[in-house]
Amino acid sequence: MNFWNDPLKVAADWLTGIFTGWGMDAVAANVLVAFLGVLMLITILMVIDIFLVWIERKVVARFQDRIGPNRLGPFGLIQPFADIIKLMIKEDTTPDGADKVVYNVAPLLSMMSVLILWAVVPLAPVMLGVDLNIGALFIIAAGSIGTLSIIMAGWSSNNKFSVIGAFRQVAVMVSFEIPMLATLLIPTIFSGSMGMNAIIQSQDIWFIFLSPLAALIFLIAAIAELGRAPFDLAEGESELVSGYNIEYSGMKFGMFYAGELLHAFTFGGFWAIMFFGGYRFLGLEKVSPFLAIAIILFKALIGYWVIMWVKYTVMRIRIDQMLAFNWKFLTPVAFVLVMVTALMNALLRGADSWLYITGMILSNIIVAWVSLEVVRSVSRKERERVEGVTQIAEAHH
Amino acid sequence: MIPLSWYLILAAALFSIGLFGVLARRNAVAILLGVELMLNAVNINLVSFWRYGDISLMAGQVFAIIVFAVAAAEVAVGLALVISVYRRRNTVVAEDLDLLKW
Amino acid sequence: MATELLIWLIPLPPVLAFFLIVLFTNKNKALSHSVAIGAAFLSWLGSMVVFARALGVEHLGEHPFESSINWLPTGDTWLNIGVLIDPLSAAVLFFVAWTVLMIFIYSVGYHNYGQPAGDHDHKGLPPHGATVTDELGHKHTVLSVEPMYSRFFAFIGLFAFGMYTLVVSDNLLTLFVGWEIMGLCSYLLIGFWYGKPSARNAAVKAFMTTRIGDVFMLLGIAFLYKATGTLTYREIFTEESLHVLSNTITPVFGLSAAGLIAILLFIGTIGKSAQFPLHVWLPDAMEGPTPVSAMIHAATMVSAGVYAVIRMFPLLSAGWHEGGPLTSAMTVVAVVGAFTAIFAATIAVAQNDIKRVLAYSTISQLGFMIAAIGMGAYIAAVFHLITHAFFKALLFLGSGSVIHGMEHGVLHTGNHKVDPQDMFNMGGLRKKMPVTFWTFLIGGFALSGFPLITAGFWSKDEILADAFANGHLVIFITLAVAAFMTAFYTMRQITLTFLGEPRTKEAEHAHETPWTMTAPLVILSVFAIGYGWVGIPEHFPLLGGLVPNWFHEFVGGTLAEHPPVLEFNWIPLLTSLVVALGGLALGWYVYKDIKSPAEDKFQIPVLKNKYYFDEAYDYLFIKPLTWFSEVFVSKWMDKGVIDSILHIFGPATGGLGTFIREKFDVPVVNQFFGDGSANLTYSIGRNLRPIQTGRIQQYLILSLVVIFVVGGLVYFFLLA
Amino acid sequence: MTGTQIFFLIVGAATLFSGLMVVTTRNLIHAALWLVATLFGVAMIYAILDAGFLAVVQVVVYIGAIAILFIFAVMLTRRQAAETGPSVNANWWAGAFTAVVTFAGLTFMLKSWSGFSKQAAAIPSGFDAVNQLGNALTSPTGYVLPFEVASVLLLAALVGAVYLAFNKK
Repeated sequence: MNFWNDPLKVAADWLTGIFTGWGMDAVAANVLVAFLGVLMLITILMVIDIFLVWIERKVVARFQDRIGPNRLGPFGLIQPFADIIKLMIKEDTTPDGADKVVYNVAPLLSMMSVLILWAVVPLAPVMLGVDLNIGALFIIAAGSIGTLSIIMAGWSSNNKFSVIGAFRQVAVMVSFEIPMLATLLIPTIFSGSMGMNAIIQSQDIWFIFLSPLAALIFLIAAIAELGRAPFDLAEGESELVSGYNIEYSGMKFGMFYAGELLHAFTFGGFWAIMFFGGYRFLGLEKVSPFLAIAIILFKALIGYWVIMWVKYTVMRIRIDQMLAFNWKFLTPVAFVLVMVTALMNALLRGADSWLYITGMILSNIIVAWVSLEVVRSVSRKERERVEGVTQIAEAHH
Repeated sequence: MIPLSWYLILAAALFSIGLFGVLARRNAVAILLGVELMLNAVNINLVSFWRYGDISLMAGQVFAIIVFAVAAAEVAVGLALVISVYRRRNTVVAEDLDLLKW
Repeated sequence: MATELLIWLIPLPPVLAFFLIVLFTNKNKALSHSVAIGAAFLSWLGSMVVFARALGVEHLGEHPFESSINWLPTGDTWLNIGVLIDPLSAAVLFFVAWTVLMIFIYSVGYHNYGQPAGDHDHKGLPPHGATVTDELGHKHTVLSVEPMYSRFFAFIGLFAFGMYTLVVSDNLLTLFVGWEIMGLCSYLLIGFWYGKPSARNAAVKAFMTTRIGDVFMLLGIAFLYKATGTLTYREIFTEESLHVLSNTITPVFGLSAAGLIAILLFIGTIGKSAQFPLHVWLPDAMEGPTPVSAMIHAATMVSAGVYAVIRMFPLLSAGWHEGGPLTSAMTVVAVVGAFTAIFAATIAVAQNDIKRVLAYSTISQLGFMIAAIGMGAYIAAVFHLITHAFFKALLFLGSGSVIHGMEHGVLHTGNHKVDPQDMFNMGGLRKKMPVTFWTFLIGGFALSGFPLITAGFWSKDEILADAFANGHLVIFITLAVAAFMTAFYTMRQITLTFLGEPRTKEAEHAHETPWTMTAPLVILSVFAIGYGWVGIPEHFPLLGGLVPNWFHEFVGGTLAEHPPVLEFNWIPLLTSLVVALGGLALGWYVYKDIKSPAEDKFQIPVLKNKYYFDEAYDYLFIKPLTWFSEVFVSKWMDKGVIDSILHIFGPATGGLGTFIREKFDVPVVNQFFGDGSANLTYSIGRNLRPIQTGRIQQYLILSLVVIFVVGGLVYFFLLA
Repeated sequence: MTGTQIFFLIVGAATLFSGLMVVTTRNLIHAALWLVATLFGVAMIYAILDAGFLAVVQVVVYIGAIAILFIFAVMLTRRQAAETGPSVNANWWAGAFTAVVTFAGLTFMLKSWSGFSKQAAAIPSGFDAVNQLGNALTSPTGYVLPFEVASVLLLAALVGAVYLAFNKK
C-alpha cells in the first residue's frame, strides 16, 4: 500500500504507530487519530471557505460588470484575510435582554450543521469520513440542526425583526426539506443505496441524464434551504434589515456568513455527488485519490457558481408565493416524480441500458410537461378571476 | 459490553421524568413536552429489545418508526388544540382548563 | 392476461369510475357518463373473456379458476380473500355484465342527457322540464336534464363494483362486503331524489329492513367461521366439513349446524331478495329514479340474495340425497319461497302503478327461485335466476321508457296532475312507442312463460317439472297458481298500457324514447327469448335433444354430484301451458274492453270481481274469525269466565297488597333500604365531590395511584 | 469498564439531565431546547444500539420537525403563560411521588425478569439493518398494513390539526 493510492490510511497508520509507540492505549490512539483527521478536514474547509468569500465577490462583480476586490494582493487575493481581521477586531455586542447562552450557541450550531455534512462527503473512493448507508437522509438531518440554530438565533436576539426573519426562514427550510428529500430518493432508487459512495459508484451514466427534473428540483430546494436569493426572504434587507442575524456582530456574524457560503459550496458538492458522478470523471479518479479530490472540488465549485448565478440573476419573491410554490407545485411534482421513477425503475429493471435511459428521460419530460400544463391552466384561471374576463378579452383584440 | 438492563433503566428513568412533567407542569405545551419524553423512553425500550433479541426480527424498529409517526401526529394535534384553546380562553395553563368539572 | 388476474380486475373499473367521478369529473356530465360507461364496458369485456374461457374448460366445477391472497392475519392463521369462477359464478357473471352495461347505457337517455337544464330544477328532486323557445318564437316545454346527473353515475358505478365483487368472490366475507356495498348503494339510489319525503322514507325503510336480514346473515357467517375456521366456499363444501356440520346438533330447534347456518344465511336473503315477511321494502323502493334503480332491485341486487342461497346449497342440503325427504332447513326455504310467490302475485294483480306491478312480480318470481332451491332443484333455480334477470331487466327498463314517454306527454299538455306511472292513464302506446311496445311484449311474455319461444317458459317449466317429479305436490300447485296469476297480471299490464286507444291526452302525446334507451331494450329482448334455448330438457317432446341441454351440463358441474336428468312428464308441461296461455288470454279478454279513461278503478267490472275475492276471503276467514274473537273469546270466555274468576282475585289481592304495603313496604323497603341507601349514596357523593376538580393532571395522578395500589396488591397477594 | 460503556454512561447521564431540565425549567423555550438535547441523546443511544437509521430519523423527525413545532407553539402562546406564576402546579409533589413510584415499580418488576442483564449478540457480518427494515415495512408478510395505517393516522392528524388551529374569522 502506498501513500499515493490511499493517503488517509497510510497517514493514519503512521500516526497510530507513533502514538502507540509513546505507550498510548490502542483504542485511545485510534480515537485521537480520528479526531486529528476531523480537525484537518475542518481546517481545510475553513480555508476554502475564506476563498469562497473572494470567489463570490469576484463573480458578483463580473455579473455586474465590475472588477471586484483588486487592491490587496494579486487579484485581491488577500482581501478575504483583511475581511476576517476586520470581523475579529470588531466589537462583539450582545443585545439587551438577549438570552445569552442561546444567543452564543446559535452561530456555533449553524457552523456545525454545515461542517457535519462533510462527514459523509466522499472526496475520493478511499477518502471519506464515514460511509453511512443512510447518507442521503443524513443531509436532511444536518439541515434540521441548521433550522434549529436559526430559530435559536432569531429568538434569543430579543428583536422582532430577527424573530420574524427566523420564522420565515424556518418555515421555508421545513417546507423545502420535503421536495429535497423526495428528490434525494431518486438517486437512491437508481443506485439501490442511500450511501454516498454507492451512489457515486453506480453512476456509470450521470444521474442528471436519467432524471434532469430531479436535479433541477434538488437545486431549487437546495437554494431555498440555503436561504439565498431568490429565496432570501429571511434576510430581506428592505423589509427585515437582514433577518435572524441582525443583532450579531463581529465573528459571530462571521460564522453565520461563512456558514452560509460554505453551505452553498457543500450543496454544490452534493449536487455533483447526486447527479454529476461525484469524483468520477472519465476514469481519472482511479489514477490517484488526489485527482479525484480535484475533480469533486471542481464540480462543487461549478455547482456553487450555478447557485451564485441564480442568486445574482433572479429577483426575490414574496414569502406566501414562495410557500405556495413549494406546497402547491414543487412538493407534488417531486412526489409524482418519485412515484413515476420508482414505477419506471420497476418496469425497466433488467432492460437494455439505452431503453432504461430513454424511458427515464421520457418519463421526466412527461412529468415536467404535465405539471407545467397544470400550472399554466390553473394560473390562467387565477388571472382571469383576479383581473376579470373582460380585460382578457380586450387584451386579445 | 453493555447489558440490556442499562438501557431499560435509562428508559424507565426517562419515562418517569416525562411522567413527572406530564403530571406536574402547569403549561399545556410543557405537558406535551413530557409526553414526548415518555414516547422516547418507550422507543429506547423497543429498539433495545430489537438489538438484544433476535436481530433479524425487525418488529422493534418497525414499531419505533410507528411511534415516530404517532408522536408526530400527537404533537400536531396536541399543539393545535393548545393553540385553539389559547385563542378561545386566552390561557394555556392546564389548571385553568377545568371545564371537565361541569 | 392470465384468467385469474383478469378475474381480480373485473370489479375494479366501476369503483375507479366512482372515485374519478366523485373527485374529478362531477362538473362535466359527458365526461362522467363516459367514465362510468367506459368502466362498465371494461368490466363487461373482462367478464365476457372470463366467461368464454370458462366455457373452454372441461369439468370447470372440479377445476375452477381460483386465486387467493392472505388478507388479514388472525392470530397464527390468515383470513384469505380470493376470486373463484366456477360454472355457477360464470353463468351469473354473464348476466350481471350484460344487465349492468345495459343499465349504464340506458341511464344516459333516462336522465335526459343533452336536454337543457330545468327552469326550476333543484338537486334532490326529479327534473321538472325546461322551457325552450324555437326559431319561430314558440315556447315549448321539454324534458330537462337531471341536476345530479354525475352523482347518479358515480353511485351506480359503486353499485356495479359491489355486485361484481359479490359474484367473483370465493368466500363469504367478500360476498358480504359486496352485499353491504350494494345495501348502501340501494339506500343512496332509492333516496336519490332526497327532496321527496317519500323517497327519503323509502330509502330508510329499505336500508332498515334489509339490515334485519343482514344481522342474521352476519350471525350465520360468524357461526360458520367458528364451526369450520374458514369462510372460503371450496373449503367449507368439502365432504368432511359438510359431514361434520350436518352431524353437529345445535340447541336451536334441534337443527343441525349446517341447517342452522343455512337458515341464518337465508334470513339475509329474505331481506335482500324481499321475501315474505321482509318483502315490504321492495315496492317502496320504486321511489328511486324510475327504471334504473328499480332495475337494480329487480335484475341484480335482489338476485344477489338468491345467488347467495344457491351458493350455500351444499350447506342447505347437507344430509339430503336426491329424491329423499327434504331437510328441515330446506323445508323452511321451500315454504317461504312458495308462499311468497303466490302471495306477491295476488297483490300484483291489484296494482295500478306500472312499476309496482313489476315490483310485486319480482318478489313473486324470486319466490319461485327460492322455492326451487328449497326443493333441491338447483339447476332450475339458477336457470330461472338468469332468465328472470334478463326479462325483468327488460320489463323495468321498458316501464321506465313508458314513463319517460308519458312524461313527455305530460310536459306537452302541461297537466302535471296526471300521474305518468298510472296504467289507467295510458293505453294505445303501441303506436306511439313501437320499439318499447315490442320489447315490453317480449319481456312480458317471457315473464308469463309463453310457451316454447320465451326464456321464461323453459326456466319456469323446469321448476314446475322438478316440483312435480319429486312429489312436492303442495308446492307444485301453489307455484302453478302463482304462474297463472303472473300471466294474468302481465297481460293486464300490457293491455292497459299498450293496447286499445289512449285514455288520456298525455298518452296521445307520448313519444318514443331516444336510442340510448331503446337500444338496451332491444339487446335485452334478444336474451329474453334466446337464453331459454340453452336449457331445453333432453326428453322434451320434439324440441328435446335438438340443442344439447348445455345449461344443465354446465351449471350442474358446480355441485359435487351432478344432479340427475329428470324424466319427462306431461302433467307439469300441460300445467305450465295451461297457466301461461290461460292467464294471458284471460288478462287480454278481461281488459281489452276498457276504453273510457278509468278515473275510478272500482267502476270496472273485473276489479269488482277482484273485490269479490276479498269478500270471499272476508266470509271465509275474517267474519268467522271476528265472530270467534268478538263473541266467543271476548264475550263468553274473557268477560264471562275469565273475568269472573279475576273478579274474585281482584279484591283478595287488593287486600293482601294493602297489608304488605303498610306493614312491610313503607317501613322496611322505603324508609330503611330506600331512603337509607339514598342518604348513603348522597353522603358518599358529597364527600367525594371535591375530587372532581376538572383538572386532568389530578385525575391522571389519581388513576395512576389506584393502578399502583391495585397492581401492588395483585402482585403481592396473587402472584408472589 | 470499556470505552463503549463509558460513552453510554456519559450519553445516558446527559440525556437524563436534559430530560430533567425539560420538566423543571421555567422558561419554555429553554425547556424546548433542552428537549432537543434529550432527543439528541436518545439518537445517540440508537446509534450505540446499531440502529443508525432510527438515529438519523430521530434527528430529522424530532429535532427537525417536532421540536421546531414546539418552539413555534410556545412563541404563539407566550403572551400570558410563561414567566408569571410557578412552573409546576400545586400537586407537583404528588406527581413527583407518582413518577418515583413508577420508576421504582418498573425497575423492581424488571429486576425479577430473567433477561434483565442479557448481553447483545454480535451482529452477523453482511447484516444490513436498513435493508431489512425497508423490507419489513413494505412487505405484505411484514408490517405494510400497520405502516399504511400509521400513514393514514398522520394524514388524519394533519387534517385535524389544520382544522383545529385554523383561525375561523
